[in-house]
Amino acid sequence: EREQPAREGAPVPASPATRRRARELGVDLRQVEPGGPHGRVTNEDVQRAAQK
Amino acid sequence: MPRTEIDLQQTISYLSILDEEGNADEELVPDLDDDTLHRLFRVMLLSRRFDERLLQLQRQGRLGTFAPVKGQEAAQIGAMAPLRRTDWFVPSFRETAAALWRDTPLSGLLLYNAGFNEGGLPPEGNNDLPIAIPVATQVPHAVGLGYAARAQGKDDVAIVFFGDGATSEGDFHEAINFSGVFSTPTIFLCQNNQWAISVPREKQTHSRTLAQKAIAYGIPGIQVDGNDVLAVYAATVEAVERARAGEGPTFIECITYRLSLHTTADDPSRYRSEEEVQTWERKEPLIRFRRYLESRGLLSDQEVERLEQEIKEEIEQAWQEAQVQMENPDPSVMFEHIYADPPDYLQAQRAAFQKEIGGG
Amino acid sequence: MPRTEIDLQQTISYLSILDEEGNADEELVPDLDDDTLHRLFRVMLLSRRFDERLLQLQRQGRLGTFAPVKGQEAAQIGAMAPLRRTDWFVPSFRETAAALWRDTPLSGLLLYNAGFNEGGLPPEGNNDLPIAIPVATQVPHAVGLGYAARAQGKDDVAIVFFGDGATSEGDFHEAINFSGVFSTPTIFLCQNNQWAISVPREKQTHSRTLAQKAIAYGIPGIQVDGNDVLAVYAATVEAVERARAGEGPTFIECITYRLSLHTTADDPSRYRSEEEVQTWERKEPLIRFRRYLESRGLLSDQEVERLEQEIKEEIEQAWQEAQVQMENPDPSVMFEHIYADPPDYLQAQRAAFQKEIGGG
Amino acid sequence: MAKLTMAKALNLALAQEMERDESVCVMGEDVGRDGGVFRITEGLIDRFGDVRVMDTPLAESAIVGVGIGMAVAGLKPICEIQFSGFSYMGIDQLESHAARMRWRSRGRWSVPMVVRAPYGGGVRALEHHSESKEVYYAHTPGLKMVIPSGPRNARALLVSAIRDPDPVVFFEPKAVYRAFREEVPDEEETLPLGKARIVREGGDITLVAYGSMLRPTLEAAEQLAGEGVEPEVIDLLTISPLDDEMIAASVRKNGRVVVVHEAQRSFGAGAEIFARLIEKAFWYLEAPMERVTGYDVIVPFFAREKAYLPDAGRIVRAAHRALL
Amino acid sequence: MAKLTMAKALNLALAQEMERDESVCVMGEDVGRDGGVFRITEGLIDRFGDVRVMDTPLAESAIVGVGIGMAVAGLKPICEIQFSGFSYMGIDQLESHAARMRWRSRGRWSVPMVVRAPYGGGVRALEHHSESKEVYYAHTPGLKMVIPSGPRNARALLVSAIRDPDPVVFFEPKAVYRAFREEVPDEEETLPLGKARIVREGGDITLVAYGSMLRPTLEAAEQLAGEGVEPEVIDLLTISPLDDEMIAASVRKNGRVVVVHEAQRSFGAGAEIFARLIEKAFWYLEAPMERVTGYDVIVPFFAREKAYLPDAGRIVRAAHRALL
Ligand SMILES: Cc1ncc(C[n+]2csc(CCOP(=O)(O)OP(=O)(O)O)c2C)c(N)n1
Ligand SMILES: Cc1ncc(C[n+]2csc(CCOP(=O)(O)OP(=O)(O)O)c2C)c(N)n1
Ligand SMILES: [Mg+2]
Ligand SMILES: [Mg+2]
Ligand SMILES: [Mg+2]
Repeated sequence: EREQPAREGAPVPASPATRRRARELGVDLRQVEPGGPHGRVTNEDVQRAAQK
Repeated sequence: MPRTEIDLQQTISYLSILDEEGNADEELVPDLDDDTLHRLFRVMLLSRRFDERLLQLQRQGRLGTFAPVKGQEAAQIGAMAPLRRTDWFVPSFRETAAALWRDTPLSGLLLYNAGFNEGGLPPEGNNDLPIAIPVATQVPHAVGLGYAARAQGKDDVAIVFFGDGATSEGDFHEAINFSGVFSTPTIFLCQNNQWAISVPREKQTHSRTLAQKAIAYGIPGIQVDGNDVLAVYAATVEAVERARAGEGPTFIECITYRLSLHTTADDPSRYRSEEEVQTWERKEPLIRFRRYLESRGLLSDQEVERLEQEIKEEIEQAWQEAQVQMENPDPSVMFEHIYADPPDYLQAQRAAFQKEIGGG
Repeated sequence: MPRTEIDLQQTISYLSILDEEGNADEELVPDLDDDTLHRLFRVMLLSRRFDERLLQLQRQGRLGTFAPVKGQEAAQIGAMAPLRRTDWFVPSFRETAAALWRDTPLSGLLLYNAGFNEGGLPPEGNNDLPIAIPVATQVPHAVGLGYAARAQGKDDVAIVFFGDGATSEGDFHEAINFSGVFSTPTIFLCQNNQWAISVPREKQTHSRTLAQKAIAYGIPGIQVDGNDVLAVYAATVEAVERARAGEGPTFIECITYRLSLHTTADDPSRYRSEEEVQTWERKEPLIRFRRYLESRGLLSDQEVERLEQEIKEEIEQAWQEAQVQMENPDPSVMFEHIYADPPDYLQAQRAAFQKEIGGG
Repeated sequence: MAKLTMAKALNLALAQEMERDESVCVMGEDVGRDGGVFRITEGLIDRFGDVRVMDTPLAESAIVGVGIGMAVAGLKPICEIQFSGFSYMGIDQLESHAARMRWRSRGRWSVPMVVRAPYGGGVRALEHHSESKEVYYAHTPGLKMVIPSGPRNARALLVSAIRDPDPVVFFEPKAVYRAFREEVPDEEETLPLGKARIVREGGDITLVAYGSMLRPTLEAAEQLAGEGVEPEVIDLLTISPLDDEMIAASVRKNGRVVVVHEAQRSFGAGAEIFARLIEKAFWYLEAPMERVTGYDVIVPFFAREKAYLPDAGRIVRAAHRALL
Repeated sequence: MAKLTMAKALNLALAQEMERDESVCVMGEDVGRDGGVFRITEGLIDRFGDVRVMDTPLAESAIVGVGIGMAVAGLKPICEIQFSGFSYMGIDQLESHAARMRWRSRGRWSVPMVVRAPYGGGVRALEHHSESKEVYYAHTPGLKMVIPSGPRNARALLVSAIRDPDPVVFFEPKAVYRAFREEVPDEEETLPLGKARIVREGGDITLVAYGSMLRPTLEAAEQLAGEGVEPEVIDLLTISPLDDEMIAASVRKNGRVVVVHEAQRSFGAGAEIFARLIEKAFWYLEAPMERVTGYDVIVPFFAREKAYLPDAGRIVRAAHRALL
C-alpha cells in the first residue's frame, strides 16, 4: 500500500463494498472525507456523507 | 564358473511371401477366398487414390494438415483384414488404409481433415478408436481393451498400430510390458516405414530390428515384408489366433516405407534422397499384388480401370457430402461432449458464448 | 520364401566367480590388490551395520522412513568400486552401500533420513547425484552425464543404479534407447533384488531375464550373480573400459535379494515367505566374501572383530554429529536454493515467514 | 453405523462398489496382495480375485493408459497411483486421452475411470511423498478433481466418483487417513461431485478449505469464535467443478474471506477461488481476500514440514487481517 | 538491424548463443537435419555439428531427462519439445528433477536448461497442436515460465533464458512465428526474466495479455481509443515469476482491468493475476476484474478455432463491462 495524492481519474481508495454502498446512497466518493488509512474512504465515511 | 550363455528360448524370424515382382511362395500363401483377395486390392487402391485426393485438396487449402499413407497400404490392410468388427482397432494418426478396410466413411475422414470434430465419430458397429496423435500413447489403450475383453469372457482381440518412432516412447514400453505380464490379446503392429519425420530408422534406435524388442517383454516377435499384403495377413492371422486362444500378445514389425511426406507440412527433400524413394517405389505394395492377382486371373486391366472409375466417383461423392456438412459450422459444437452432463459453469459459458456470437 | 531366423548378433551371458561357499573360479578373479579387497569387505560390513543402526533409530522414532540395503552390498559396492571419483554416480533411493564406497559422510545420510535437506549435499569432490526417489527417473540423467563427458573431451563414465521394478518404467526405456543411439559411456546397473515392494520379479515383466532387455536397444547385456562382489566388479570393469574407450553403454543385471523390508513402512510378511528369505540369506554376499578373504589370508576373526568395533564407533560418532546438526532446525532453510537468485516474491514470502515465526 | 478412519471408509466404498457392479476393478502398484501401501485396497483381492484387482508392473503412464482402454471397453477401472507426486508420469494419458475420449469420439466412447492417489504432507514422508498439485488436474477440461476431508465424505465422494461417467482424479489427504474416526453409515451413501458443504455457519468471515486443511481451519474457527468472531467454514470437497455459488453466497453475506490450501501459493486453487469471487461477489468484498497456503518453495524434507504447512495460527492471523 | 519474423529472431538468438558459449547445445526431434518442424533451429547443425545439435529419438521424457544430466555436467541444453501439447510427457522430469536439482543438492548441482515449445492455436493445426497449459509450469517452484509476444522480445528473452542459471520453460506463440516482422538488432540483446512491459500507456483501463494474445489486445485497445477510452496495455513476457508490481501499479492508477489468455479460463494464469491484484491493488478496484480466455472446453478442431480463441471483439466487450 502506498500513499498517493488523489489524481483526476485515479480511483479513490475504497473497498468494492464501500463503492456499492456509495452508489446505493447516491454518494460521490470523490466528495467524501476519507477516514481510513492511506486516504481510504470507509463505510462509515460514506454513511456520514450520506447523512449530510 | 565361466560365463554361460543364457538360452532366451525365443527367436525372431522374417516372413515374406509375395516378392516385388508379384511371385508368391505358394506354400505360404494364406487361405483367402477370391472375394477377399479382390477386396484387399480394392481397398488398397481406394486408399491410394483417396490419399492423392486428400493431398490435392490440402494443397488447394480446402483441407488441413494430414499424414499421407502412401506406401503402407499392404502393411495396414493386410493387418486389419483378419480382424472381426468387434475386435478393437486402435490407430495412430496414419492408419487411413486400415480405417478404409473398416468401412470408415470417406466423408468422415474428409470432415476430420477439414478440422471438424464431427469427423471423429467412429463408424457405427465398429470397435474403432478415433485417431490418436501423441505418438505411442494409444498403445496402452489396446492393452486395456484386450484385458477387458478377456475379463468380460469375450474372445475379441485388439490391434494397435504405431510407427518406428513410436518404439522409442516410454508408453510403448510400459504398454507391451503390461501386455506380456497379463497376457492380453493384443497385437502390436509396428509400421516401420523407415522414418519418423526426418529421423531415419537407424537413428531412432540401435537395435538391428524393431521386432527383437519383443524379447525384452518375453513375447513373440516377427518381422515381415510390410509391402507384402499376404505376409502381413499371414503373420497377423497367427497373432490373432494366438490371442483368441488366450496365448497372449504378439509383436509384428512390418518393413515398409513412407513413400510420401510425413505430413503435408513436411519437406522430405531436406533429409532424404529421391533415389531412396525410387528404390522403395519399386517395392511398393500395389504393383506386386496387382501382378499376383492378375497371375491368378482375379484382375484384369479392364477390371482395374473399372475400379479406378468407381473409386473416383466414390471419393467425389464423399467430398460433396463433406462440403455440405462443412457449411455453417455451428461453433457451439465445441461445448459438446466435454462431460456426459455439462456442469453449470460450462452451460453458463455456452450461453454467454451463444449471446456473444448472436451479436453481443 | 520360408521364414528365416534373424541373427541378432548378440547373446546374453551369466557370470559368477565366487560361489556361496566362498570358493572362487581363479581364472575369473579380477585383478584386485589386497588393500582394495580389504576395503571392499570393510565397506560391505559398514553398510550392513549402518543399515541395522538406521533401522533401530527408525523404530525408535528418531529417523523417518528409509530403504534398507541389506543383501545388496556386493551388487552395489562391486559396481561402484571400479569407478573414479570423477565418474558419475547416479543412485536411486537404496544405494547406501554404493554411497559409502564413495565416502559419503554417515552423518549426512543420517541427516537425510531425519528429514533434513542439509543431508542432501553430495560429498565434496565427488561427482555424485543426490538420492532419486521417483523410480527410474534418474536413468536418463546418467545418459546425459555420459554424453556431456564425451562432448567435453573427458573419459569419465556414468553409472546409474535402479531396481527390477524400474525396468517397467518408460524412463528406463527411453533413456537406454538414447544411450544406444548416442553411444554414451553409461553403465546401467540393475539391482534385481527380486521384489518391487510386494510385486515379485515374475509379475514385473514376462521376460525370463532383465539382462535380455538390452537386446531391445542393441547394447551389450550381461547377467551376474549380484551377491558375488567379484563378479559384479569384473562385469563392471569391462563395462567401464568399454565406455571409456568410446564403445558405449552396457546393461548389467545383478541377481541379488532384498533381505530386509522394502522400506521401514513395509510389512513383507504380507507377501513373501520366511523360507524364501532364509534361502537367500544363505546366498548373501558378506559371508561368502569373508570366507574367500579368510582363505586368502586377508581376514581373520580378530580382524573382523576389530572392524566391527571400529565401525560401531564410526557410526556412533556420526550419529552424535548428526544430532548436533539436528537441534534447532532453522525452518527458513526451506527457502534456500529454489533458484540461484531468489526472485522478489520469494524473498517477500521468506520475510513474511520469518516475521510469523518471530511471533506474529 | 461404525466409526471408521478415512482409510477404512475408502475401503468400504471400494468393496461395496465392487460388490454392486462387477465392471468395477482396481489396479495399481501393490494394491492386490499387499492391499496397497496405505491398505486402502485391503482384502479386495481375496474377495474379488486377481482379474478385478490387479497388481501392476511399476509404470504409472500404463496404469492410466491401460485403464483408459479398459474403461472404453466397458469396465470401470479405479487406478491407484501410489503417491500423487508420481501422478505426473500419467498426466499425459489423462490430459491427452482420458479427458478427451468422449469428446473426440463424439460421445461414442467414454472413460468412466477414477485415478486415486494419496496427496499432501503432514506424515513425515520422503521427498515427493507430500505433494499437492491438484491444479494440474483442475486446469484440465474433461477431468474432475475431487478432494475429501474426512472419512464419511471420502466414502460418499469415492462412490460418486466411481459412478461418474467421466474421469475423476481423486486426491486423498494422507494426513487424514488414520488421523481420526467418524461415523460412516453401513448402507451406501453418495455425495454429489461439484458441491461444497458448509461445515460451520457464521456471519463475520468465510473460511474456505479442503482436504487436510479442513482441520486446522476448524481449529482456527474455534479460536476466532473464542475472540467473538463468527466464522463460516466451507469445505470444498470438489476442486473442479468448483461450487463457486456456495462460496459466493457466503462471501456476499460476510464480505471477508480466507482461503486455505497446502499447495504452493502461486497459481494454486486459491487464485481461482479469488477469481470466481471477483466474478460473483465483487461488490460485497469489504477487505482484501486472504490466502493461507504453502510457500512458493519445493515442499521441504519433513524436518521442516510443519513450518511449510498452513496451521491454525497462520489462518487466524490471516482472518485478523481480513477483518481489519 | 534487420526486420525478422519471430522464427528468424529465435534462430538468431540460438545461433549467437551457441557461438558465444560452446556449452550451449540444442536437442530434440527433427531439430538437426530438418532444422526443426518450424525451422527455428535451421542451419545450426551445419554450423555447430551434430554433437551440439542432436536429432533425438522420439521420446520427450528422455529429451528432458537426458538434458538434465547434460546440464548437471556443465552443458547448457536447449531442449525442443515439438509442440507444447507433447510436453506433458516430460513434466515429471521437469517437476521431479529439473526444478529440484539445485535445491536437492544444496546448490552443488544445477540445471541451466531451457525447454522450448511452440504453444497456442491460430494456425489451423491438428488436435493437441494448439495447447496452452502454461499454468502446469507456472505452478511448479524451481521452474520459470516465459512467453514472448513478438520477434524482438522473443530473441531477447530466449537469450536471457539460455543464460539463466535455472530451468526455464519457454513457450513460443506459433501463431506469431511468421505473422509479422519487426526490427531486431544484430548485436546481442537481452530482456530480464520476470519483468513485464507496458506496450501502450493509458489512464482509463488496464489490459494485460501475453503471447499471441497481445495482438488482439492491441487491436481492442485501438478500438477503445476510437471510442475515447485510453487503455494501458501490459505484455507479461514472463508468467512466472509474475511482474505483479507493474500490473498492480497500472491497476492502482486505472482501477479497471481485463486479462486476456487463450488458455482455458478456470485455474488459468488470469486467476493468479487477479489474486495478485487483490493482494496489491484491492482498494483501487472500481469494477470487477474481467478475464477474456479460452472456454473451459478442449481446444476444438481447427474449423472452430476462431470461435474458441479470444479476439478483439470479446476483449472490447469485456472492457466495456469493466468500465461500467
Ligand atoms: C509425443 C509426440 N511427440 C511428437 C509428435 C510429433 N510427431 C508427429 S508424427 C511424428 C513422427 C512419428 O514417427 P513414427 O512413429 O515412425 O510414425 P510415422 O509418422 O512414420 O507414421 C512426430 C515426431 C507427436 N505427435 N507426439
Ligand atoms: C514413479 C514411482 N512410482 C512409485 C514409487 C513408490 N515406490 C518406491 S520404491 C518402489 C519399488 C521399486 O522397486 P525396484 O525398482 O525393484 O527397487 P527396489 O525397491 O527393489 O530397490 C515403489 C513402487 C516411486 N518411488 N516412484
Ligand atoms: Mg513416460
Ligand atoms: Mg515411421
Ligand atoms: Mg527391486
